[in-house]
Amino acid sequence: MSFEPKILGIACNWCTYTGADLAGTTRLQYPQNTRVVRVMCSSRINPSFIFRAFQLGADGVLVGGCHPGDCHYNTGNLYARRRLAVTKKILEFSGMEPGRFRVEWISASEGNKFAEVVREFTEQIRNLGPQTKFKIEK
Amino acid sequence: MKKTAVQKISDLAAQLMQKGTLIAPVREDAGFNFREISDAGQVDLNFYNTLMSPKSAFFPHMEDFVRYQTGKSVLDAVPVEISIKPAFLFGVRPCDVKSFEIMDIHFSGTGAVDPYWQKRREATTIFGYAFDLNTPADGADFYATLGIGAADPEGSDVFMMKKGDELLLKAVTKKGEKLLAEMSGLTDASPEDQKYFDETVATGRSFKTRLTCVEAKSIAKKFEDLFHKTPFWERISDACLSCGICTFVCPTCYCFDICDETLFGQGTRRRVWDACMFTDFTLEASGHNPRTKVYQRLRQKVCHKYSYHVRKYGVISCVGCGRCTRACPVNIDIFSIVDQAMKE
Amino acid sequence: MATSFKQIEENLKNEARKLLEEGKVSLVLAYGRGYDEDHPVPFVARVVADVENIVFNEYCTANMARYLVRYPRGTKMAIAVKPADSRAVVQLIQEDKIKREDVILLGIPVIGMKNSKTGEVIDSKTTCGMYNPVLYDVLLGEEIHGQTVVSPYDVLAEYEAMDKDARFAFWKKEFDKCIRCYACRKACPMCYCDPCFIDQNKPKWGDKSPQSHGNLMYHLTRFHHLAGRCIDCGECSRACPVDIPLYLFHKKVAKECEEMFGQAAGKSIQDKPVLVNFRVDDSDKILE
Amino acid sequence: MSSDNPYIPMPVEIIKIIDEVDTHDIKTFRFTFLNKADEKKFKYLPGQFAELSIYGKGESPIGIASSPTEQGYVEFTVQRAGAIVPGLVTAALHDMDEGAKIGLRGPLGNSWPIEFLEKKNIVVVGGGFAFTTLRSLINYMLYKDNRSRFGDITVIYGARTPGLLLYKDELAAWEKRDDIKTIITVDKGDENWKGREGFVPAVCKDAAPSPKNTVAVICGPPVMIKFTLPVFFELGFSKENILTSLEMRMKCGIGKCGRCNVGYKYVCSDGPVFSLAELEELPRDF
Repeated sequence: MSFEPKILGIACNWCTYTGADLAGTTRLQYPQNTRVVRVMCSSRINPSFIFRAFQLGADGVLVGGCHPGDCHYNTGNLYARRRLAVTKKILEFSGMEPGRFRVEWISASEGNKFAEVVREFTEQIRNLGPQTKFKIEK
Repeated sequence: MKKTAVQKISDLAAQLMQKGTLIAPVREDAGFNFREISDAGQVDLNFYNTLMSPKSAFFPHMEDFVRYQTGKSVLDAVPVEISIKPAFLFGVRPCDVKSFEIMDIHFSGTGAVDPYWQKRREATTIFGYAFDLNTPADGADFYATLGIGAADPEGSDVFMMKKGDELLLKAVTKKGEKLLAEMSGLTDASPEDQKYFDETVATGRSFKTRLTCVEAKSIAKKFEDLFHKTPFWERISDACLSCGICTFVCPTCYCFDICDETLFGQGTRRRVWDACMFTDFTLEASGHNPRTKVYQRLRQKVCHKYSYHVRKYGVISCVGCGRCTRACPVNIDIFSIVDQAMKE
Repeated sequence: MATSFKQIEENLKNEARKLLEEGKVSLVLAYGRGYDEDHPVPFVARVVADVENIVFNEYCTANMARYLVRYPRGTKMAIAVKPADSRAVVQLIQEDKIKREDVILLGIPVIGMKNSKTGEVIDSKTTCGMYNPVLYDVLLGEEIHGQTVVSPYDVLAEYEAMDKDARFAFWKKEFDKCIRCYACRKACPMCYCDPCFIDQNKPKWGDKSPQSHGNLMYHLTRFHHLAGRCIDCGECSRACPVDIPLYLFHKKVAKECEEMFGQAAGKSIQDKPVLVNFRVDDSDKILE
Repeated sequence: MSSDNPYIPMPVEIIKIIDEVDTHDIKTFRFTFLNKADEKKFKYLPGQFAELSIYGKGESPIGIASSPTEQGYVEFTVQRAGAIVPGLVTAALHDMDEGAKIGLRGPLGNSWPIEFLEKKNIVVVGGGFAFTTLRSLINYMLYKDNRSRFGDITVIYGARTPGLLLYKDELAAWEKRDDIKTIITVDKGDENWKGREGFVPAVCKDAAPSPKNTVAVICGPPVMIKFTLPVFFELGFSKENILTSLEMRMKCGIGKCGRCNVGYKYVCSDGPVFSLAELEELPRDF
């Protein structure tokens, strides 16, 4: 059986999630491997969510937020940028493949970019294969 | 009495593994530990004492009670069978053997019987192992203070000691006798060996660890009187970090938590070691917590071992193995606390 | 030439005595005698008579900054600080857990401290490797200069060079040893959360039982929480009864933070912790 | 289910839920046993408690609110915890409907000392939510075959507001009976409240029960206990004749897990009922 990656998408309410909506309403085609969870701001993402997602079997985690400077709460994504950068380093040093975690700034008008990023990321995860390191064996 | 060459303990281990589960000391990164043996060659008797106590043979860090599925009825929950194979706990120091007797009183001797402890205890044959009397005791040990000899065979089923390159094995109980009779590859000990054994047991009784003798009842009373002397406890606990090391390495600490842990819809109710040093140990759902301060928790620990346990069960809940002292990140020594208390 | 431990002990006693006599502080956080010479314990001198019990020797490794947050706000305290400890105090001031004016730092320049459990000399491999405190009010010995300065991050090279699978295997083996005694968080001067995330039951971040997944969650999240705050004293690793080299991970995170945000933890009380701060011109490159 | 393992709960079904108070955070749950054998085994006395056990959430020690004289069911009055610490079990229980099945472990602990209470006058003093095992005791004593075993019964029960009084129907029924003296009070009444206003200690002082051959059974919030005890001392009650029930965090309920000790006593197995004389022997660690 071919490997279908399971990807957790965490999207901020104001930009990326709306961008994803736009991708949908403009009928852009993109892979269905990403399950999107909406949060109010990318800075609301607790790094533990990401560790937990990998533990529960996500093959990749994609975080989407507003472009720096465009945060609905002015500075949320600027904090998130630093925080998620650290998350990435921690994942990397623990031995996780760096490509499995990605942060992208996607605005509400960038439906195209959302579809593009998802397509690209899904392909990347597909190439990396199933994530087994953090995944808890049933 | 039987004997074998120390070199050949892996033969002995292999035979025991045929009969059941063998739990014996193995060398690990941070020190020796009792582990279930999968390869007879792992057994290593060249240790002073283990980092973690052997209590985990009867009272494992994690014990599953019930398995269930989320969303299913309580009627579908399945209790985990207590299927216990014969086990051999190999190379236990006399002070640790004593700890089993103390734990017996609590788990199966009074009140409700803990089936897990009891069944494991019944299924296990204990091979006690004398301390080496030719090297002085570790500075942290104080078992002699509590009246435990360095080569006390009581409580073991078979008691072992080294004599040069040889390992003497003496059956202490019927169970041990039967087992030794079934073992092959052991030779009969000579009368000299017998003499050596008896002498070592006797010498072990006067073997010195630090500090002098104290009497359980007077310590217990002292701590009762000291309970409300908060400045004393504050001073004692100034250094305490209130981590759980001392309780986890302790052979007589039995506190546990019962937790429900669920993953992928599969749940397990299990008990897990807990520590009275943790803040949330006594935190009630109402938000009330009788022991929020470090000194209150350390007081609980010390008083429990040296006072409450004496009052409730008649014995001090400490065997002087020195593990807590050796493991403490800030070098707190429980017996120094007792010492200071007696001087108060 | 470094001041001898004996001399430092003498200076520490004198300073503590003076401060208590003058009533400038209500307690002095220092070291006292343990059950033997090689096992000193953290000690709090509250009255002048206590001062006699103060000791200082090569085994006084405990980070006394750990105890600062235990006392009510506004308590005037003096604290004996080695280099890493002084950084912890600075970091606590940055995080507003204590006020600068409430603490008097008795700085101790050190070289050749030893781990009381293993006897090993403690250097930049397991700590920040600094010789002099970054902040002090009184210095109890001469500053140490002229020693070869080794980057505390040098020790990482071997692990960074590892293949990621091997590195994961390494960490998995280490974390699997964890018995969840929480000595690491309790020994850590920066771990002051109450309750700690791992103790929460709603949301429940990790299981209480010592299994791989809960251990991984606990340690990774703890590393994250200490990102840009860990002052590299190495206490967590020395406290660990099963010898998990936590310091390696903390060092790696500290190194990355320093590279990404240009600031090391606990160096100046004017700084803001890097993760509660940002610059509009932080580069997106850090996310790559 | 294995019956000799004290850690394994018995299955029970909720057959009735009563919303007790106007804040809707205290409900009484009535359970029946799904295995008849368990019901026979579940022999209890007023004052005992049991662990309500919900797989996936945990266990909660709760006092038994029904009286053993009530056949075919057991009742527990449970407050939804969570103001400070998230109470997983109580929250899950409150979200359940009649017909739901959970686990039950017990009966646990000692009980109100029935033999000691026999032939004596009883003053029952309760405050707020801590009235549950007292209700069990009162109903036990009022039971037709039992009433003659006890002397005069006086109940003094207070709550913050009328809406927070538990077991309102039963209180009304007791007030009508002449073999029990019932005094209900609230800290502050509302427009419909026609009863007494005032704090429990003051009401006790007014009622002034005679200490002669009388036992006071007191349960309530710490602040109520603190001010009520002096009243009873003043009235001349001895410490042996004042009983109360303690609360501690519990897990196993059978004296094994080591967390509910007060001094050398475990509240779960040596308690929860203690006389004031017994409590004074113990360190104040609760």
